[in-house]
This record gives sequence, structure tokens and C-alpha cells, in this order.
Amino acid sequence: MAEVRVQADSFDAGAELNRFSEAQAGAGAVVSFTGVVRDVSGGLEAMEIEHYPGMTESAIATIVDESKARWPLTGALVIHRHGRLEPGAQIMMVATASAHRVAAFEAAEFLMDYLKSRAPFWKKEVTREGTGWVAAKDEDEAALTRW
Amino acid sequence: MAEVRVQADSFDAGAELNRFSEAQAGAGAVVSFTGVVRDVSGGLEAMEIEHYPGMTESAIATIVDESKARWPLTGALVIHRHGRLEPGAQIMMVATASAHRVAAFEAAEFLMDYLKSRAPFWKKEVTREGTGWVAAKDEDEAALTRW
Amino acid sequence: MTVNVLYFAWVRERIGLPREAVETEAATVSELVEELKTREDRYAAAFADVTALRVALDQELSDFEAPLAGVREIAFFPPMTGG
Amino acid sequence: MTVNVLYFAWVRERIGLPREAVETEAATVSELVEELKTREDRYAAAFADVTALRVALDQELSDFEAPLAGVREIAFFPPMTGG
Repeated sequence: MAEVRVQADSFDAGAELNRFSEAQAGAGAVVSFTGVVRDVSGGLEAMEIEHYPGMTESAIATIVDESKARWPLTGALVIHRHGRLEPGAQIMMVATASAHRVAAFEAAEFLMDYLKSRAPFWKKEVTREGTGWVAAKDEDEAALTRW
Repeated sequence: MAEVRVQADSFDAGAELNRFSEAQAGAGAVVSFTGVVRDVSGGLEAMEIEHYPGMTESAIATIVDESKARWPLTGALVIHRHGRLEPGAQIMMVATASAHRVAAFEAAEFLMDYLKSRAPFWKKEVTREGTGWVAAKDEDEAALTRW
Repeated sequence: MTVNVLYFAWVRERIGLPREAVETEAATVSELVEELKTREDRYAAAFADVTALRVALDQELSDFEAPLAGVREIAFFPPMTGG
Repeated sequence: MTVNVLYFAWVRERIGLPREAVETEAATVSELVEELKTREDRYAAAFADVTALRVALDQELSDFEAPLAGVREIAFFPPMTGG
């Protein structure tokens, strides 16, 4: 009913979406979110994602449990990569399924908002000029007040 | 940049998501929604979807144009089936892509809300006991006031 | 003038056909509806409660007070249930 | 008591190691931070502004006033940037 994967390997978002959807008996609505490394400045060589093994999995599981307590989901999926990712690479994906669209959308947004600020991942940008840790955005912390 | 398909044939949501995502240069966020025929009463044999050829395509194109005017999307995809669909079949999908997650989520929800009430499709339920047209829900009309 | 009138979903089922050419001098959608209702019981039944209906003129959503001048295609149908 | 102290992201880089065992009698996270700051400049630099830091006790987010009794693993890191 809920699946959480933290991995260095790439994943096939389309195949994951199909596999997830097929397992959702009774769901009329499936929502997916895929996050992709963007080359904002035009000079990004890679994004390095550090995480906290052990805590990462349990923190995501807690967030997923919270989403299932708030919305009537038939299932939820979270995949999040770590390690070195190049521009265009998929960083993570979330999928949610419910009888109705509003629950599926809201749960997916909730998962994304909490993964941004409450799952122990840190992003470092590698450019030709050097490296720098991505700062947390006030707007990401503020997004949590919606829930 | 925007693709609208109205078809009787089934589609592969995962393959469509991957094809869509690969075409979105500069997008950091891709959101998809898939609608599936639910057997609510336990006796549904099929859902028959009637539409208005010609107007369907132009109405959806207008809705997609409106979403692109409201959010900075790199692309949008709408696929909607018509004809006889059995429980578990995918009815339709929407995908949106943008630099940031909030725009991609909001645009996908906007497209869904408008497709529900402003695209000329009508659903008829076929059960062992007979057939009946699905009534429009007040909540679906009310959802449009959000935008 | 001659207009193509289209019916969808239960409007189509009640009237018993998906489209027909109609000769009319009606100035508005409402006037056309009144003309159709006098034709036969099945039209009167389909148009008994126009608040349960929607209308599109030349494939764009419109309303029952809209003028028909220049319109070639008129469609009547219940509220849409896509998605 | 001996606790495992973990550092992530720029905290790890400033201190120069990802984890270490620390012998301490500190009653709270804040007391442990004060002890660490007296060790060497790199610790003082990493902990100069604790409002820029987050702390997890036994892999659960906590705060700097939390007691350390019974805690085996303490992690310091900047605000998270997942997703």
C-alpha cells in the first residue's frame, strides 16, 4: 500500500507509474510528480545529493503515514535518489492514488512539501566555478503551514 | 509545447509520461494525473463516454491555452478517451511541466477541473440492472470558482 | 434560415436522433427551443427544464438568450461530465 | 556517556568528518554544542549560528533544548533541501 525507496540508481518514472497504477484497486485517480535536475544558471555540471541513511527512510515513512491518515489513499509511492546527478536526471518521484482526484492531488502536494523540508537530503551544486550547498527556501518552509 | 488527443484507443500512461517528460527542456517539475474507471457499486459493466467531435478538441485546446496563460509551463498534455470503457480502464490523463512544482501542480488541477465541467464529454454507466447517465456534480462546478 | 441542430447524451436519447437540419426564423436560442417544443412530445420532454441543459453555438458554449444570427450549428446537451 | 555524533552537508565539511564518538556529560543538545565549540576552531565555526542548524536525536528531528538522556545518536545538519 505504501512504498518508499531511497537509492543511487536511476529509475524509469513511466514504468513506476504503470506498476503503481496497476496495483491500485478501486482508485479512480492517480497523481504523479517527478522532480528533474534543472540547469538554472547554464553552468551546472551536477547536483550532488547527500542524505542520512536510516533516518531518510524512516522520515519519509512518517510523512507517508501522515498522508494516509489525512486522505483516503489506496496507495502511495516515494522514490528519492542520492549521489551525483547531472542536469536532466530525475531526482525523485511521488505517486498517490485515491477514489477521487482532490485527495490524490492534495496528498501528492503534501508529500512534496514535506519531502522538501523534512526529509534529510541536502543538495550541492557543482559548477565550473566551484561548488555550493543549495540553501533552504523560506517559501518551502512556509508551504508547510498550508497543511 | 501542448498536445491534445481525443481517441477511442487505450493509451500507455507510463510511456506517455516518459515521452512528455523527455520533451520538457528546463522543467524541474512534471505532474501527471490519470483517471481510471471505478466500479463504485460493484455492478458496473462499462462506462460509455460520448463526446462532441470537433468541439471536444477545440474546447480542450482553449482550456490548455488558458493554463499556459496562467502558469509558466514548458508543456502540457491532455489525452481523453471516448467509447466503451470497462472498470479499471484508463479514461484520460493530463500532464504538465514547469520550472517549479507549485505551477505544475496548480496547472494540472486547473486542467482537471475544467475538463470535468467544460469539455463536452458525457458518461453513461452500464450495469446489469440497466444504464444511466452520470449526473454532473455541484462540487465539480464549484471547483471552478477556485481559479 | 437552416441550422444544424445536434443533441447529445440523454437529450439525444429523448429526441431519438443525434442531429437534424431545422428551418427556423427564431432570433434566439430560447425562441428555437419554444419552436421545437411545439413539434412533438419527445421535444417537449427533452426541453421541459432548460436549466438542466447547456447549449453550444458553432461549437462554443453559449446561453439560451444568445442571438442565432449567422449561427450554423446549435448543440443541446446536459452538463458535461468529462475527466 | 558515549554518543555518536553525525554531521551532514556543510556542517560535515566545516568540521571535516562525517561522524565521531563523543564522551560527554551534557544534559541537553545545547550543552553538547557548547562543549564541542570549545574543542577547536572548526567546531566553533560550524556551530557559530545554531539557528542555521537542525538536530536529530536517534534519527528523529528534535530541538536544541531537548535532553540527551538515553540518546545514542545525535546528528547536526543545515535545513533540509530534498524533493
